[in-house]
Amino acid sequence: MAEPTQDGRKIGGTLLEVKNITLSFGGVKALTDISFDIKEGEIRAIIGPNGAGKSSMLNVISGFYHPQQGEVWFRGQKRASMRPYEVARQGIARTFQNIALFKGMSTLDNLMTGRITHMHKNLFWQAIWKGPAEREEIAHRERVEHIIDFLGIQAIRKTPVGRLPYGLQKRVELGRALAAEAKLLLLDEPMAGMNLEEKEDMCRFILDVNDEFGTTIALIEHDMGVVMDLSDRVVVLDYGKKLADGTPNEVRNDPAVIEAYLGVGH
Amino acid sequence: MLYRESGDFKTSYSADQQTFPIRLDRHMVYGILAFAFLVVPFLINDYWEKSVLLPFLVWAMAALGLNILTGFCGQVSLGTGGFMAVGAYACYKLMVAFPWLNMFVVVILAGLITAMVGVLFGLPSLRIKGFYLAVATLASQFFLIWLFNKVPWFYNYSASGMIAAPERTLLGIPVTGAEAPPWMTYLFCLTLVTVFAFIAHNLVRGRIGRSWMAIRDMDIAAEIIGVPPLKAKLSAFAVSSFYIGMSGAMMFALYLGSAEPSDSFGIAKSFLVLFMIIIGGLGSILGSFLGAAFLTLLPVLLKNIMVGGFGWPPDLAAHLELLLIGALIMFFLIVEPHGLAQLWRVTKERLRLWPFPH
Amino acid sequence: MKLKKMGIALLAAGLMASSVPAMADLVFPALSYRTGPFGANGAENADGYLDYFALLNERDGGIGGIKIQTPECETEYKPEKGVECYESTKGSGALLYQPLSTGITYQLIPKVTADKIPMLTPGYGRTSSANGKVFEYVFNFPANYWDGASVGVKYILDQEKGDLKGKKITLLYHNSAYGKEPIRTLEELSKKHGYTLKTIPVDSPGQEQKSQWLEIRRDKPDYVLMWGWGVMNQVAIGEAAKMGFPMDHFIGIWWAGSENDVKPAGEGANGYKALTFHGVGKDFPIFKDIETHLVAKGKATNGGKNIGTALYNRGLYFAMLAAEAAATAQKIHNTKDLTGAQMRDGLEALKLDKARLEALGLPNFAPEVTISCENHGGSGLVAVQQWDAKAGAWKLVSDFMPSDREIIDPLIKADSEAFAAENKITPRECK
Amino acid sequence: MSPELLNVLEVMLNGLLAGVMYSLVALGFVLIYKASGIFNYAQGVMALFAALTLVGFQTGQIPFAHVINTMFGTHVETWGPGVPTFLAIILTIGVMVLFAYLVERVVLKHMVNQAPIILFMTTIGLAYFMEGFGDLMWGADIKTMDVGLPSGASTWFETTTASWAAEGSNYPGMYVDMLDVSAAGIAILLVVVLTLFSQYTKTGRALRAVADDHQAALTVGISLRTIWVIVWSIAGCVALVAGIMWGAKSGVQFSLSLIALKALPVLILGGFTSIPGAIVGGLIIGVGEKLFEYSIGGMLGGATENWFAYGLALFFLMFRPQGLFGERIIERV
Repeated sequence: MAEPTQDGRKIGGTLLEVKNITLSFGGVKALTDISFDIKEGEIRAIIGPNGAGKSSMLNVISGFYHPQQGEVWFRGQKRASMRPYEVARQGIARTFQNIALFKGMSTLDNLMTGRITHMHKNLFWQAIWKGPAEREEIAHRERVEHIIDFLGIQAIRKTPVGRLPYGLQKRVELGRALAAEAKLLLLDEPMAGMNLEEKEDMCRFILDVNDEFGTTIALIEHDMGVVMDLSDRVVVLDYGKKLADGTPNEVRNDPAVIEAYLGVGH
Repeated sequence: MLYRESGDFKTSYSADQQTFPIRLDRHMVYGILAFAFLVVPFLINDYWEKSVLLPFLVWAMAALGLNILTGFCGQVSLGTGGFMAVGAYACYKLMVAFPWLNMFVVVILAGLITAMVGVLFGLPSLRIKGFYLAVATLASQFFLIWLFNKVPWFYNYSASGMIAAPERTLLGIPVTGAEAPPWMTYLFCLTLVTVFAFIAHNLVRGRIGRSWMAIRDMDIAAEIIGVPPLKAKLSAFAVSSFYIGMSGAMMFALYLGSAEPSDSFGIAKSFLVLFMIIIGGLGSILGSFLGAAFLTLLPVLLKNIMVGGFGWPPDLAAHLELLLIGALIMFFLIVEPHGLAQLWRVTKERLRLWPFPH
Repeated sequence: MKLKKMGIALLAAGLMASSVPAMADLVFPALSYRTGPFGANGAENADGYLDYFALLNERDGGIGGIKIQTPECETEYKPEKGVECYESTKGSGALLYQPLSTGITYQLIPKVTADKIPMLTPGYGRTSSANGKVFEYVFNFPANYWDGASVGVKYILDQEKGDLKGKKITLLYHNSAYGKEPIRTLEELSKKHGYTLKTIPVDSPGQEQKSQWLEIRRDKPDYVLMWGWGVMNQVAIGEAAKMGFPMDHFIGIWWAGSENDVKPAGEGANGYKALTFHGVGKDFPIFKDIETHLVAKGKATNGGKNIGTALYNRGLYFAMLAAEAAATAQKIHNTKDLTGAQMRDGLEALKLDKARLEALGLPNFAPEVTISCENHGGSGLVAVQQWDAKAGAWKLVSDFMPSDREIIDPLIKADSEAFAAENKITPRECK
Repeated sequence: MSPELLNVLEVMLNGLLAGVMYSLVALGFVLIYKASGIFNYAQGVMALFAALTLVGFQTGQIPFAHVINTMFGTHVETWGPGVPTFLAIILTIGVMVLFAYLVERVVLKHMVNQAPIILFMTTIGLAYFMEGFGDLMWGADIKTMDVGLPSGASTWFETTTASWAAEGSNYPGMYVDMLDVSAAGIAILLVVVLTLFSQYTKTGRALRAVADDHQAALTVGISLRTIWVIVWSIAGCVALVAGIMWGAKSGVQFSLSLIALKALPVLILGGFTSIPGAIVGGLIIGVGEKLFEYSIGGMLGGATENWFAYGLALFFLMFRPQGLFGERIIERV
């Protein structure tokens, strides 16, 4: 059932589907009747002008916002209303628009926190440390070190992330999301505020992640060039409504999208 | 030149994750521990025990506990005094009900009981944050003190309302009561504090510690990446109260020998422990010790210098002592807002780079 | 490295207990509290205590020719600090401790017993330590809280011409171990005399007592007894005065009977009564000696500004009891230098009669005191003093009255025996 | 009306008035928190210090007399008969302004942009310092506060309310303390003046701007440091009012600094950032704790007010975690 793309990657069946999501904050509608799906292995972009409801959409998927109407289906099952950490345990990881790293902790600890959903040794073993807890720690440390190598952040392993420059912080945040080894990775403007060089690096990471780990990625991005290059399919939101949904080419030529982005009568 | 990291290579993750990664640190800590365990017991007398060492150990234990909650998990609590009272009263009831029980077991059980109470009073933290939570925890402080005053069962219906620690022995040597030799009470407390300091270190460097720190640094993001806030916060309350309960039990049974709720565990104690961890350093095990040392030893030091050394009238000295402690607190916060532990860390970093600062 | 070592050495030296008086002197450590919420009271008491010993040194050259040392140590009224003070002074040949706080007393009871240094807690401390068979080194004469409660009721009984049937007495108490002390005695007495007792606690510190006083106003009790401390006293007396409660039906324990407690209420406090176990005012010959030997020479503690206050007199009395016991001990053991155990013997043989008080320049200042091996609590004679706001002075309005031994002795026996059982003490035999 | 109902009314009325007294203390906290995000633990000690200074001026005490006497063996206590109350109040306000200036100069200017808990700790250091300093300066004995405010039961109110009760019920009338009533009056005046000040003066607008957004206020050229001095001065004056009121009840003494503990539940109930919140919170706490003590407290053995006040505040927080009038906390990621 997997259909190969031009570059030979495998796109599988539907991983996540949102159906008729409506979300409002005290009368203000942030999302109206949104439906779309994300397929296994693909890179899915969500675009739209400021205030279109993109981040709200990610927050709904992460379980941080609870929509008034609509359903979220994940891996073929309807998701009951759950707390964000339960969503994370199901295998959804994400980054944030404004960096949400744990500033008091080192890079290494931030990444290790990303693996929290996979670590299970209880308080007692943790207190003893020697034995099971240490073995678990080392096992996970190895996987995290792999990600550190992958992102090329070996030198800042022990640096508190609060002291790092912006670009590196973004990279660490990506690393933390990667460490979760999630089925679905949500990236909220991973390239915002970066210079060209940094953007190129970030694009490479995203493609590599998708390639190497086969991770499904949904991302929000403003840089159209990046979006068109990276993504397999794009969904366009405007004022909380879905404008268009399709491959980059389809979306680029959609009159409604052109109107929303460039204004009437250009 | 002596203090350095370079050349101290780690060849395994386990070596990199060890408690004191720098060789010199390691040697220093083991040296201090050896001195504390092997030399001090032969030098100790009543004065050093009751005025310096026991208070330091008891408060260090309490500071460790509060630092877990406030420093590592970011939940400011002013209920410490109340939880210490829970530990003390639990200890008393256990000592009286089970006279044959080993004192280590009694103190640890008292800690466990306090942990349960702590979880109960930690529940509001799921909704209330910051200073609102800090003030809300005062509710537990006032309520617990009131309870221990009001319900005679807690003090076994004694006419005075005081609780007094009966004599208990360990290996045939009294460890509580007036006959307990200073070295015994000292070693008892030192053992507990040392063991639980290492345990605290283990907890904060592993999964649980990271989930606490994640909640502290950014609770929403922590929840979204998979840290259950309920579990993280309540486990912090439980572990923290466990330590504080043990410190309360030690304070009652070994240090003071008798206690009364409002005198010994009043609101002033809650503030004192909070000062200790802020002065010492939030989120630092070493900081808990430094803070406890600073605030228990400094008053004694100032008093001895001013009254004993300069012969000033005690009342002037007492007022001046308050003034100086206040001034020193402000001074240290201006110099290094992140506490004595950070000051120490910065000094070490300088030392490490010396003589080539760049 | 050298600097660091020196620093540590300096630190250790600084923490070391200093002030080691010459062993030949008689040492009476003064554990005082001059700061914190109760500092105003502690200062007056300590001044009296220190001045009396200073007077003995100046006028008589000490006790039996041996100079007296009074190393003062600030306890801040906190148990921990009290213990620290005890430990730092006990090595200097301390003869007697008067910790001035019930909390500290409880910490010290086992310690002084182990160290064989007597402790005297007049009018506070553990009431059942009156039983000398169990509490070998602890004394609480001349009166304790249960004596106070009993005499309070006796005084009311006298006021009401011997009949308390159907009368209402309210106890307003500090919600702590101290405040709860009189409850059992008052309950026993209510059975005997037929009054109704109501107890109303005030939580520490007690700055806000509207609820409590509205309740008293509604109940209209015939008398209010108060076991208060610190700011609670000032507020209670203030509220009572404002509500128009008859002040002469409002009787405080001796720790609610200082000038500090009544002055903030101004005129309104006029007529307020308090229990006491010693005389009030400056109308005693000894104050002339204090004037000539201390104040005139600039040697009075704190410049002598507290001389003559109720608490100053109490401190003076505490010191006098200690000095008399020391003199007695010197006589018994026929030695000038004393040990703690000898001091204990002195206390147990203490006899202060009218003639002796007069010789000390304190005629009729206090009732006679006779202490023995089994009786460490004295006779328990207590009087009532009343505040005269115009004159700004207390005056005694009753004789020193005995407490109801029938009620109190069994209570003391029960409590001290419970203590003995709990701590595995075999009561000693008294010859 | 039945005497029982009147009793309840009396308890509630006195609760309201007690609540105003709590609000007076809470106000000082709110002012400083709003303008600088500092939870000023020293507010209670400031009240004590202001009251001590006022009494010191009134009675003509020499500052540091005890220290001077000890060092030089002199016997100085007073420099004269003291100054009239009104002048003493003005002088005390001057001292509090000077104090605010010094606090900013010596301490706060080094603490810009620190975490709230560090700032909180700094004010605790300040509280220690001022306790010691106040004791050294004015002595630790208990002083009588008298600024000529009316005090005592209102007989008019007593007779009026006595007539409300049914005939023959022998109801003595309700009790209300004139001091509390004047405190309520002063509190209202204070809130009105503060509101007018912040609405209609340039400084007031600057204050509100800073409270709204530090960074933005800085960019339009408001000097944060001047604002801090002003706010601490105002808080000092509020502390003086609280010190006068509470000092009149209990005498001026160390325990005055502990009134901060009665203000904290008021503060969290009303919200740290709201002046009306401080007032309404005070009233709710006052009435709540008094009614609880009256109706249920007795059954539990009494003395429940301290913890009940906190319990009540906690209860409200469960529904509104930012306090009744606090700014809504919006969580975003």
